[in-house]
Amino acid sequence: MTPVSLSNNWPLFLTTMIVKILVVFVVLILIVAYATWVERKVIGHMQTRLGPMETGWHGLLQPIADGLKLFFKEDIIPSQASKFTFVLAPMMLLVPAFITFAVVPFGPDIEIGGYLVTQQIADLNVGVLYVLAMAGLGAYGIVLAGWSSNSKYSLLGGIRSTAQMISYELAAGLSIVAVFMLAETLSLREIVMLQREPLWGVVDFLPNWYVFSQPLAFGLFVVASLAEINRVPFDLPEAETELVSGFCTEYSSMKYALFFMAEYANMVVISAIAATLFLGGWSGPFPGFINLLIKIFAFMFFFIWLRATFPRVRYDQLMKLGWKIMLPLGLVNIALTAVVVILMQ
Amino acid sequence: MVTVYHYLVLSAILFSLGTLGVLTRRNAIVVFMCIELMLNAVNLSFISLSSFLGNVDGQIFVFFVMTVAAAEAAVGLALIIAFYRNKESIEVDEVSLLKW
Amino acid sequence: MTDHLLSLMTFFPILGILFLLFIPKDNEGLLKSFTLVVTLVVFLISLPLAFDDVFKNSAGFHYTEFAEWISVGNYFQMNYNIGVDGISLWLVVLTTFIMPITVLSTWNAVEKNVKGFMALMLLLETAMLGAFISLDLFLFYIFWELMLIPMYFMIGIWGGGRRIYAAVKFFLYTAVGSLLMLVAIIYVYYMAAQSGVPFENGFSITHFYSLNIAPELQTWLFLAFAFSFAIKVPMFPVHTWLPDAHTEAPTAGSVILAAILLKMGTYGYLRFAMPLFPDATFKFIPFLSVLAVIGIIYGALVAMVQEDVKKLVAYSSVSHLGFVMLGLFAMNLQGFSGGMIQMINHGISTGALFLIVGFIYERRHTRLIVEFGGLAKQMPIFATIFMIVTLSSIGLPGTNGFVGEFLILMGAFESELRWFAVFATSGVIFAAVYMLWMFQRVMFGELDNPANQKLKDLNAREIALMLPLLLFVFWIGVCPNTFFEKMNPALDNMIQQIKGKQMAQVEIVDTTVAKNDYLLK
Amino acid sequence: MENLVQDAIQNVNMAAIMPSFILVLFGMAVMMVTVFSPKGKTAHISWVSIAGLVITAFVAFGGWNANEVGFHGSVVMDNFATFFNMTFIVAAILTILMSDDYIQREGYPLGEYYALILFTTAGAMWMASGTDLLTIFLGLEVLSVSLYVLAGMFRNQLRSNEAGLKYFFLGAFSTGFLLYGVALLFGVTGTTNLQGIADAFASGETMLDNSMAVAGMILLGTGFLFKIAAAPFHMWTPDVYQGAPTPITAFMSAGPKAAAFAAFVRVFSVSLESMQVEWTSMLWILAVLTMIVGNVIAISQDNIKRMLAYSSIAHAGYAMVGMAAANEIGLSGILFYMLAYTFMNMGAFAVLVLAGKKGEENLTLEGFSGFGYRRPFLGVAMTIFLFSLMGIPPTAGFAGKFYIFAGALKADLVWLAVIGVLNSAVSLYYYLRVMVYMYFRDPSEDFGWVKMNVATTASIILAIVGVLLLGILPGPVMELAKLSLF
Amino acid sequence: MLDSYLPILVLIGIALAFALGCVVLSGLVGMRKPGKVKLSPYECGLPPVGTAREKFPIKFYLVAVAFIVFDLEVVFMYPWSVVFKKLGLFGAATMGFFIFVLVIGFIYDWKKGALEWE
Repeated sequence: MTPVSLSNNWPLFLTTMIVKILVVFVVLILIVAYATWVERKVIGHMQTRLGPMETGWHGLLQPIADGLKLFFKEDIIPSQASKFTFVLAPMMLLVPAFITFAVVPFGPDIEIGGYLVTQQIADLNVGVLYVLAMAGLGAYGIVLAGWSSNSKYSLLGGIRSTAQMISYELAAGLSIVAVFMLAETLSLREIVMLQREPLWGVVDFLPNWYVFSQPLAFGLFVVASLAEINRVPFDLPEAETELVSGFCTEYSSMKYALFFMAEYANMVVISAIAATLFLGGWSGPFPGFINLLIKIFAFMFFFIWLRATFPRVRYDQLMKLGWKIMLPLGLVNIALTAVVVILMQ
Repeated sequence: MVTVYHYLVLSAILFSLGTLGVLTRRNAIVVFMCIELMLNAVNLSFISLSSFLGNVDGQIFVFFVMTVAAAEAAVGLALIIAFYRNKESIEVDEVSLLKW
Repeated sequence: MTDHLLSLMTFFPILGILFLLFIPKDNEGLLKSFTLVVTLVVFLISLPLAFDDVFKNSAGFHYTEFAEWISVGNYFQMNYNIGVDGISLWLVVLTTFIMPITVLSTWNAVEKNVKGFMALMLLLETAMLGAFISLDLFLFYIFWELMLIPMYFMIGIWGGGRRIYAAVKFFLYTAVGSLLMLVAIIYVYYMAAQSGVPFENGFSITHFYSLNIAPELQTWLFLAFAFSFAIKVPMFPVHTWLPDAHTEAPTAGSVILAAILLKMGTYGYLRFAMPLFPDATFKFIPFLSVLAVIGIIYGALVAMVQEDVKKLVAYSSVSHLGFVMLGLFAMNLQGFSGGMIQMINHGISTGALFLIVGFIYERRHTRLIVEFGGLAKQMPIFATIFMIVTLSSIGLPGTNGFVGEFLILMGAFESELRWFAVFATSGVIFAAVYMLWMFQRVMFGELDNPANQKLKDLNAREIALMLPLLLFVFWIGVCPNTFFEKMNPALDNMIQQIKGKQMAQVEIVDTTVAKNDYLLK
Repeated sequence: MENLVQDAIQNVNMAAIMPSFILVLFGMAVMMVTVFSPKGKTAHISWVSIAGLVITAFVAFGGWNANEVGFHGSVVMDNFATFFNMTFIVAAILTILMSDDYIQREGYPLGEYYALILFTTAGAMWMASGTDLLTIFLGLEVLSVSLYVLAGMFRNQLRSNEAGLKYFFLGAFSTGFLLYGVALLFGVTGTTNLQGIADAFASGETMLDNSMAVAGMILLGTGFLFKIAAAPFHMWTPDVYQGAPTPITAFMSAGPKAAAFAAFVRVFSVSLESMQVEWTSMLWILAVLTMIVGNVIAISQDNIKRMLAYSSIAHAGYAMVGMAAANEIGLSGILFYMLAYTFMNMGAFAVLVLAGKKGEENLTLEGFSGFGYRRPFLGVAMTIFLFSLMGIPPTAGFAGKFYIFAGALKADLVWLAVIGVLNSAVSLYYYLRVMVYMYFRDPSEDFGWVKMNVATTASIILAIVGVLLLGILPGPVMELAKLSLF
Repeated sequence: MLDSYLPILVLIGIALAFALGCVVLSGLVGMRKPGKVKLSPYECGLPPVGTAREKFPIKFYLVAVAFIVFDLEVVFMYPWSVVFKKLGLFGAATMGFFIFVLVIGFIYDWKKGALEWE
């Protein structure tokens, strides 16, 4: 018998949904927590240090310790800060980061008791638009944080990062248009499906990952997303040395922790998206989600590596790159894709 | 069940709120946001109508309305800023060099 | 030549303006003499009309020209449709005749911006001639409005102390009236179209004459026309712009105003208002005649108490025009021809009076009667001329004024207006009183005012420009037939038309009512 | 899907939008020229724009009797559109001619200025040729948004800022109403195509109840009335007109107003035919109101620019008379009137451009004392334009008014016509006042007038020619206007 | 419809709950000894000068405007990109002109120096 969609059976639908969500959420938080640890270790070793060693074996409990410490710290809200937005800001940053994950497929559809269960929290037909929307929301968190805490550093940091985010959001948005021109869909699930076929339908020893057909788009997307989540080398908003960590100068205790989490969550998310759009998502030798995790970790390692390697760019360089190089490149890429596709037909 | 009329009533309410805002508020930015509210109320009714009539013209219209709204936003903010730079205020009451 | 005579005559001044523009503005002598030449040429062109005997025995229009002007599909069509008959003939000639004289009179009067003044004079001449000769209501309206512009500037720029007030008042009064007339014109046009007047005839009045319009409609349309013309005449309640305009305008301006522009009003009644809407005319004759008589007496009385000679003359023309109107409302040949001839008389004698006032004003820069006295000794020629003109304006037998007023009163007595005539006659007496009193105060008595003692008498130019006027004073006075024989056929025909149509109306009124109800909706 | 594409391809028909298309291309070209040419040089840019307009004029005139329908019947290039296109082009050319020296003098030599004028014109063309509420809306917005900027062009003049800001706020506000009306009509008829709407009403197969249609009509009308500055939606006009740069004021009073009328006429007489009784009676009242408001308030103005602003309200009122008549003569009368008004009003503003001095001073009546003697040519020109605005023959203004009122009388709106002429009688007063100052007052002390310059003078001469030609020989153009009805 | 968006709603709920939870709880258990100096904004240890809510360079605003416009153009590209292959050459040409206009605007921005910093 052919499997039927879950939506005909609400109780089951709800249960599976809750399960999926909880699993994803917990995994995400774990990754985020240990990403911090990994980062410190990796950078440590790259700088021939050891990194955290005290708490637990090789400082394995370090994240927990940090978390607890921050948890019990005094929560300072500066006078003349506008309280509501001040409290709201970190959540505005964190929540989008988490929920973006909802549209990322982490495995093939499986059949449970005759019902079709998608390994994806929500399969939106406009998944990518959803992703972009969430990414856009992130900007609010930062600008609000910067504005509300009534400190010059915060304000400057906030505004800077907003300008930076929107600039690169543009580049990112443009770069992936090319992908959809090939995939003819906005649903991440279908995009993954399409990437499982042989490359261009002919080369059968390679999967049809879009990184092969759209290298330029891939590069643009990765760089743009790096800038969008303010990672090194684009981490000007929280530039410790010049802006005393920008928009989160005035934050302390758990709120500060939220910003921190958000940054790493964002890393995970864009790794996942990049993997899904360009590297065939969950497709690969192992069971679905393992492939995805591997790709995500690879990306994360790459980001950490960058941080250890690159100096911070100047702001004018940053904007120049975003507007004068990546935007035109994105347009050119679209034009090229169009031409090629037309010629192929 | 939610019918098209509910949407229309909602958009009518939003539209009237926007109109009221334009007529009563004094802060240029707020007035401007009220205008945007009016436009989006219209968009709402467009979308609900086009799904009710089952033809996409309405949604296409919304596309253009959004674009136009963005263009207006850009121009409008530019004007407001130019005014602010000369006047150090964005109260529309201050827009009074010429008899209003 | 003759078939485009009227066009040539009408637009020659415009041609003159084009040349005028190239004359340096400081060379005043040349400007003035050039304008004089132009106006004289126009006069010469118009002479064939005066000597053409065709008018003696035909009432129709002659020298007609017709050209399609504006034609918009089945919406409306205006034609360049001109011609003269016995009625307009003499007014045209009067115009061309007065213009050179006025130009001559400006020799010393106008100093500033001569170029502009002369251009306006010529423009004005074109407008006036055009208004007299146009047989297409729309064309007439164009010229009618066009007359305002130069007059407005003449008064406003070259006028006296309160010139701005006078100019604006003049413009507003006349324009308001004519705007209402415009609506009426268009409305009549549509009715003509409804009742099957062929489209390509446009606004031709000859076709409009034959319209049968429901009386109640006529009332409104007639009022629109009559109001506009009444302002121009001017009739009693709406005359107030005239004294201001006259007193403030420069001499040339007042002469033209008195001699020709005012005739536009009376001419309008005769040519348009009355024949187009006979029923309404007859309905309003009593009312309008009352106004006319009031005009006569009121004008005379006010004239009597004037300190200012020019004002006096101005009010006297209110009174005189009252006579003309009365003659027209008499609705019989005597009345009509009297009215017509009186128009010309008034043109000549009042024009002459304004010129005379101009002379002494140029010499003394005042017009107050008290300032003068005993001028007769100082300037005998002036005195004689002034005397003659005064008498003609009073209507002494042997002068032109007598013929006109006599015929008018006769006509009025014969018509049902005889009681009005009785009152009107008093106007004649008043006229004698105020004119002679004024004359006596100015010319006789002893020459006490030192300023008057070194007044120079008229010079050659001034005499030259007065003589033609005097000539006509006596010509019309002695053998008016020269004029009557050419105007009477047309007038007679006009009367028949009005009366006859009014009779006809009575029968067909019920049929027309239906049609016009449709028109009214 | 494929056949959809084929369908789309067949329905493109660029010929239907060619004039505006060329104009937009030129606009972009001007932008490029601007950024690639040295700062502060705009003369050559203005000539490029004029060249563009002239070419467009030829192309547009090719559209006469072409009746090109394009883009699934959402754009049509018929005589109606062509006639209005010509009006817009005339307006734009006059504006550009009178602009260059002016913006140099006021210290804003910006090439964008010309690009924006071209875009505005293109928008106006879309409004005139749009047969779908969507295209009309797009045209309206292209036009308005460019105009907002133009009105606020002089960044550091508070007056200009305010003008821009007010125009923007009220413009956007009115757009809201317009859109809401469109939405309701869409809801009722299920289409935004004008003909489609008409058919839906005719066949009576309307989705929602008709009260909504009436509401939609009123809202739509409100939107348009805002744009044509009809009372009671005229409040923005005087301020914006006074504050905006003079050439732009001239342009606003001619081009966009004509465009708004074009769309107004097309929408109401094509798609809302079935409700003609309602909207004509509404327009009757509004026309009277507009004429009275415009004329009466204009009397009390002593800034000529502001006075002309109110007078333009009044003139909108006259044109609405033609609309209220809603018969052939009245509607084609609007076309003719708009062209005539373009000539006379822009001419008057062109004179103002040369009359004022830097910073727009001495546009007051006092400043005009003896103007006619100091600047004889300008004085005569101004006189001609004022007489035309009054409606005194033989000028374009008279011909236009005649046409309009003839329409009103044809429709037996006698009283409307009478009120109309009485209004123009009132208007005589304030126009005469200008002349009184120009000629009857002695020259006041020298104001350091702006020097004459070729381009502006050319625009004035053009306007004079137009006014007199349309006044003395209006026949042919009237015929064209007649043929321009759909 | 619902079954694709309900999960997201739930997820949002959970994420919010988590974030709020962290903040609130830590607020409860965390010590608090507020002091004037402690609550004053940080300016390298010196007493803060003036307000922080002051004007900032117009540049950022320019970027924002440019973003609004370009982002909307991108919005137009998404629907197009999905059906691009079906539209074929026609669609490509159309979008080609679209992008051409966009590029004109971009060049204009560039030459006008809206994208310059420092």
